Amino acid sequence: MTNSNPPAPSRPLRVAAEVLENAVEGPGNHRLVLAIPGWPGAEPGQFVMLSPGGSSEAERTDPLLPRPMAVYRGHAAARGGRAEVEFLLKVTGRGTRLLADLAPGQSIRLVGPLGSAFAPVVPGKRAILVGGGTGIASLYELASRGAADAEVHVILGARSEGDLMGVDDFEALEVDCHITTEDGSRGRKGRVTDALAELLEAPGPPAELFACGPTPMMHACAKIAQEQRLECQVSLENNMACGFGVCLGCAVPVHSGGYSLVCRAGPVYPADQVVWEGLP
Amino acid sequence: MTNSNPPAPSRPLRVAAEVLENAVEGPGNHRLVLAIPGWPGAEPGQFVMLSPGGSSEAERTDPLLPRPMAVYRGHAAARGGRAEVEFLLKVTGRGTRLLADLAPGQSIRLVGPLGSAFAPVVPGKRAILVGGGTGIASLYELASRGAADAEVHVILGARSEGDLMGVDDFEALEVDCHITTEDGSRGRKGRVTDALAELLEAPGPPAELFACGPTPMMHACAKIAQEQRLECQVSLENNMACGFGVCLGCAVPVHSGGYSLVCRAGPVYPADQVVWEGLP
Amino acid sequence: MTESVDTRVDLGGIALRNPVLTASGTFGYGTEFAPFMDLAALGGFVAKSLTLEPRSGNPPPRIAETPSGMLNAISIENIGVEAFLNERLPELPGDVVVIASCFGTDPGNYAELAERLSESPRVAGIEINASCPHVKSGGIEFGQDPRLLGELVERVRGVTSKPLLVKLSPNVTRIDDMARVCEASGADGICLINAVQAMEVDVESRRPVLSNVLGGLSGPAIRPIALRMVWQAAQAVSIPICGVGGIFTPEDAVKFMLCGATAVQVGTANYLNPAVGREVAEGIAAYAARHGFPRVADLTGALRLPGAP
Amino acid sequence: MTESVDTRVDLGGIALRNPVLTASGTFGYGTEFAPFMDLAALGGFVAKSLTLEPRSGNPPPRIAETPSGMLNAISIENIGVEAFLNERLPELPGDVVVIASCFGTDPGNYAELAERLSESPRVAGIEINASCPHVKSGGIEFGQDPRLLGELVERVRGVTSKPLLVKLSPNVTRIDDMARVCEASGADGICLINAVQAMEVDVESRRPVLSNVLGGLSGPAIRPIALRMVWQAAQAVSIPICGVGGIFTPEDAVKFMLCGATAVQVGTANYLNPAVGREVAEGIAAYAARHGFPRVADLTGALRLPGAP
Ligand SMILES: Cc1cc2nc3c(=O)[nH]c(=O)nc-3n(C[C@H](O)[C@H](O)[C@H](O)COP(=O)(O)OP(=O)(O)OC[C@H]3O[C@@H](n4cnc5c(N)ncnc54)[C@H](O)[C@@H]3O)c2cc1C
Ligand SMILES: Cc1cc2nc3c(=O)[nH]c(=O)nc-3n(C[C@H](O)[C@H](O)[C@H](O)COP(=O)(O)OP(=O)(O)OC[C@H]3O[C@@H](n4cnc5c(N)ncnc54)[C@H](O)[C@@H]3O)c2cc1C
Ligand SMILES: Cc1cc2nc3c(=O)[nH]c(=O)nc-3n(C[C@H](O)[C@H](O)[C@H](O)COP(=O)(O)O)c2cc1C
Ligand SMILES: Cc1cc2nc3c(=O)[nH]c(=O)nc-3n(C[C@H](O)[C@H](O)[C@H](O)COP(=O)(O)O)c2cc1C
Ligand code: FES
Ligand code: FES
Repeated sequence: MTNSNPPAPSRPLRVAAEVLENAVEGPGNHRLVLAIPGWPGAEPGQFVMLSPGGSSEAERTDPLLPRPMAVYRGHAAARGGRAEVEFLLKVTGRGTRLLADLAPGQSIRLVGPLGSAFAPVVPGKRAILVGGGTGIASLYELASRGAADAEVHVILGARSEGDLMGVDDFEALEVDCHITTEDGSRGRKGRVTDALAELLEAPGPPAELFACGPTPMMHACAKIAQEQRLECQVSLENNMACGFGVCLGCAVPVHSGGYSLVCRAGPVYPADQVVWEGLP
Repeated sequence: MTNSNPPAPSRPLRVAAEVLENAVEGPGNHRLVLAIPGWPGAEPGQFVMLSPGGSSEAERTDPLLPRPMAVYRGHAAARGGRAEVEFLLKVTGRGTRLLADLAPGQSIRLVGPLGSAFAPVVPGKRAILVGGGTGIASLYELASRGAADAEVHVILGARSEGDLMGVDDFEALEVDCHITTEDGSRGRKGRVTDALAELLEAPGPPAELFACGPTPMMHACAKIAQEQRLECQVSLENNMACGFGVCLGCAVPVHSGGYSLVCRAGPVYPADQVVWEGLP
Repeated sequence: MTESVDTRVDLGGIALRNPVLTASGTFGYGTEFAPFMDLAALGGFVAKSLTLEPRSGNPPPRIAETPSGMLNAISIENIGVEAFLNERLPELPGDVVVIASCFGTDPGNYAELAERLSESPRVAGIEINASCPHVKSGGIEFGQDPRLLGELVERVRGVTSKPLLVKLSPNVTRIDDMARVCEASGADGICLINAVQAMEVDVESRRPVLSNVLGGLSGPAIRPIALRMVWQAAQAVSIPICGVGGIFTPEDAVKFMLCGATAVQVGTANYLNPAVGREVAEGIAAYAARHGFPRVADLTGALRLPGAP
Repeated sequence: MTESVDTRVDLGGIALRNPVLTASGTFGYGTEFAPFMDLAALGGFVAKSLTLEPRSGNPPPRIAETPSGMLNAISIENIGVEAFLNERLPELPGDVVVIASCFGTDPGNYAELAERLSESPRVAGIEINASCPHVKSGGIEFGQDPRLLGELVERVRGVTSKPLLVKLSPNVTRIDDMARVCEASGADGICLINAVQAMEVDVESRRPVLSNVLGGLSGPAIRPIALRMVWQAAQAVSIPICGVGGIFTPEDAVKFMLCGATAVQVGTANYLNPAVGREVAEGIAAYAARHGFPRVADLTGALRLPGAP
């Protein structure tokens, strides 16, 4: 049960990016557009590390660590030969608060692209993409690129309508979109896994899963995939200090023995490689 | 040789102030206008402590300490019953950089008014006000209020033209203004003490001095006052952590024995009370 | 909801209306804070450390800023015990709980001070400062040598029946050993930590920024160190612990209580926000209410260790 | 101007082209940084601490953020000495100075490791990690007990003629005593400090944030503590000192050199800026040039004490 290999990762860079736009998208979500000099492009599922301080600002050492953010959408080189790259971020603490406060024209330190990518959708299969909360951001490029090759279904879920991200963008793609919220404020009331179970019951070509979201949700998707013997790739959201494999802070236990680094071997894993039991 | 007593200080408050304006004034100087709810007014020479973080921003603990800033100019209650208070600040490090970056509408934590005030000018005397660098900001209210009662001369000095603050405001008052810069880029080339010595040679009523600026400059003014047996009040710019007399961090040695707290007994002292030798 | 929470705690025989004290050296003699808050909103406060005679401290510069912290080398500048008893204590409202902090150069000084302070009914308890990180003799030596510390505590214990707290230095290899010595020598509680010995240099002048060269580091930077030491001390002794070090918010205080502290002291934060003590006290009660603890005292030691449910 | 400054230093027999190393555990095995900078721009680097056998470390969570700092409890996860020698070292360009760090549970382990490492001509020096703050046995015990430390250093000294550095723990009462023991036991230099033992709690779950409960605090928060310890150690010994702890900028590094360090190690800063080591090295040279020091080695100990001109 192995997927086709993910594409070879680009060499990451460390660079000061310029904020082009930073727009509020519903309560607590922001769409951040950066101009990144020398950006080599990213594969679906890859991420960058963003330093909340900004780089033009006087040096402040708190909060200290950069924050991992999925590359939501890349655009062809546009202004001044620099790539434009889009991020969707949810304000969950101090770091993301500061990222949300960045104004156009300010600059910010970035390292990336980092991590492994989703293996591409397999033509002829039903690709089911399941995104929960901030995990939604990791799936857009996959949905967008996959739509040409396969039947793509997307399930986007969050606690409440205001926590959803990027729904309009997904709906503008040629894919089948399902929305769930735990409080029923938008789409179907319930969890993404409820919608997933239903979708899997419908007749169609064999399904493969691509999931990104909080660990308990990834675990739930992995279980469904195991029960139904489906290929399933999950993308994990662990705490990270470096993002490029040297602090060893982002470890996750794997069946092949010991720990794997989510920032380097991951964030995307075949779901059956991860030892789910006891994960925080 | 005692001056008339300074007015009794107002009870300080701790409050979130709103930024009304924050305009660049020459390279590295900013004019910050705050709306302060419940502001009791300040006497010439008093200051506030401003917390660089802003209060709406996510809590950051670096830089940690609030910064002392002289009340430059108070306005009668204007918008919404809150007092408008003006500050002139020079960007010298991380804290002032963050203060300079505050945008209108943001809020900032403030404690004040704090410290002792200049004793008022004595009618019939020549009041000579000497301000160096950021010290200029402490003298405007004194010049403005004193102009009605006495012959007021103001000497404002800085390293270079761009470092001068508030010159136009002083020139708009009914006072005699002298400008010095060390590089001669504006006004007379040299130090404020050169201009002071010259002014003191000119005939006129007995002079009294009011000085604010870096410690070496205060020491130089104190020496001139002692030699010529003039009353002299100096305002000191020590490092401060609290501003209201509890950290004991701002101590300056005094002739009456031990140390005096610049934030509480000062920042204004009769020049002959301070033990100048060996001060950093 | 918050109103229904019982906020009272007992710190080694000192009855506090809530678990928040303000720390010695950061709250003056109390009256300095009257413009900013009702002092009775605090559990109480620890006054600036006192010596037998007034003391004038180190020459400037005495303070510096560091990442998320500050350095100080004040060196126990204080008005002396007599002025404290005769001039400052009477100015304080009767419902304010005052703990006096003692500093000396030998056990005899400390005992004499404690004896004098014990005569005042306004002194609710005595804190031995065995840990000032930047005074050349006294203080830290006691806090770093278990034998000296034991002698000191026993000596002071012998002269006072007031609740006796010992403030420990973090500049030791094993804080649990120091805590055990205090318990065995008759202390009613321990407070930790004092500032961490540290240093800062100005690269332009190439000089230490403090006239004293060494100073004490305080503020949020040291909070994780303080929390660790409180947890280690709580494993070692059964007398109550007062947690100190970098507490700025109610959540910070709750962390110390979960790790085993009965009460906390707020220090450096008072300089930034003179009403922080009250805000922390209110926030702890709100936390207790939100998490279903009928008494804030139930937070003490309520940490769930890995593997525990 | 900068070009004319001689940046070379000698760290206990290790010839470095500039005084900036990167710290063990923060620079992987070196190759991870190749996309971001020419590794030869550094004085050298200290590889992740090695054990005789590969080791897989603590379960997650292993890291947390604190004010101006981070906590970690990785527990010396590493590929083992053989994989290091056979797979990683050969990948590194020949002009990169590599220092190997050893970790063990008894002096025998350490000596065996050092012996094996000494066989490689690519290992420029050996650093004994006597100070890991969160491994349950080994490491920190050696760094906290002068007798054990002395035994350990003597034992390793006996098996290697490579330059031998000892990395000290800050979790001690007197760092000067530990420095003296290293000197007396034959170390060629000492590195300090390792992370400070610390703890963090999540108030919502009421659990320690690290699976290991205790962790090591690193980053700018600890810099003033590290600087103090380097200064105290420099007063105590005449072997060279490598300053570590919270160095993020060239000015930070200069502070350590002024206090007596011959070289420095940059740690946590690598995570935020993988090219920081090169930037610090360039900045030190620029500082030396600006302040009229023909050799950066002249910065070592150039602190002006109060009273001095
Ligand atoms: C590969 C990857 C891709 C991600 N993509 C996105 C995205 O596109 N959009 C988005 O909004 N969020 C994304 N996240 C989650 C995002 O990184 C966290 O929400 C963010 O780091 C929280 O920082 P904070 O300061 O706001 O919160 P705080 O809780 O204050 O952060 C405290 C500490 O915890 C860490 N932390 C807390 N939560 C997380 C988390 N879920 N994952 C990683 N570290 C955490 C932070 O790095 C920090 O060190 C992604 C995470 C990963 C690992
Ligand atoms: C009573 C008083 C009134 C003042 N009025 C004004 C004013 O009206 N306008 C103005 O521009 N400046 C004024 N200053 C000086 C101003 O407070 C400092 O320039 C400012 O604190 C520097 O902070 P920073 O973070 O930018 O610099 P940094 O050098 O990065 O600050 C580092 C530390 O040093 C302290 N510090 C550095 N320089 C000074 C200094 N000169 N005085 C006090 N603390 C210092 C800071 O508080 C901080 O803790 C006044 C100072 C005092 C004491
Ligand atoms: C300026 C200053 C002066 C202090 N003076 C004393 C003192 O006199 N006695 C004492 O026991 N602790 C003193 N301390 C230590 C504090 O009480 C407290 O233990 C330490 O600062 C850690 O707490 P914090 O991080 O909340 O400030 C002082 C701290 C500071 C910052
Ligand atoms: C995630 C992490 C892992 C570390 N691993 C090691 C190690 O394996 N061996 C070692 O001697 N020090 C290790 N350290 C300590 C660092 O080398 C350094 O001594 C410490 O972090 C202080 O420096 P800094 O503040 O610049 O990071 C580690 C530090 C961190 C943050
Ligand atoms: S985040 Fe540092 S190794 Fe993965
Ligand atoms: S600044 Fe704290 S006492 Fe003066």
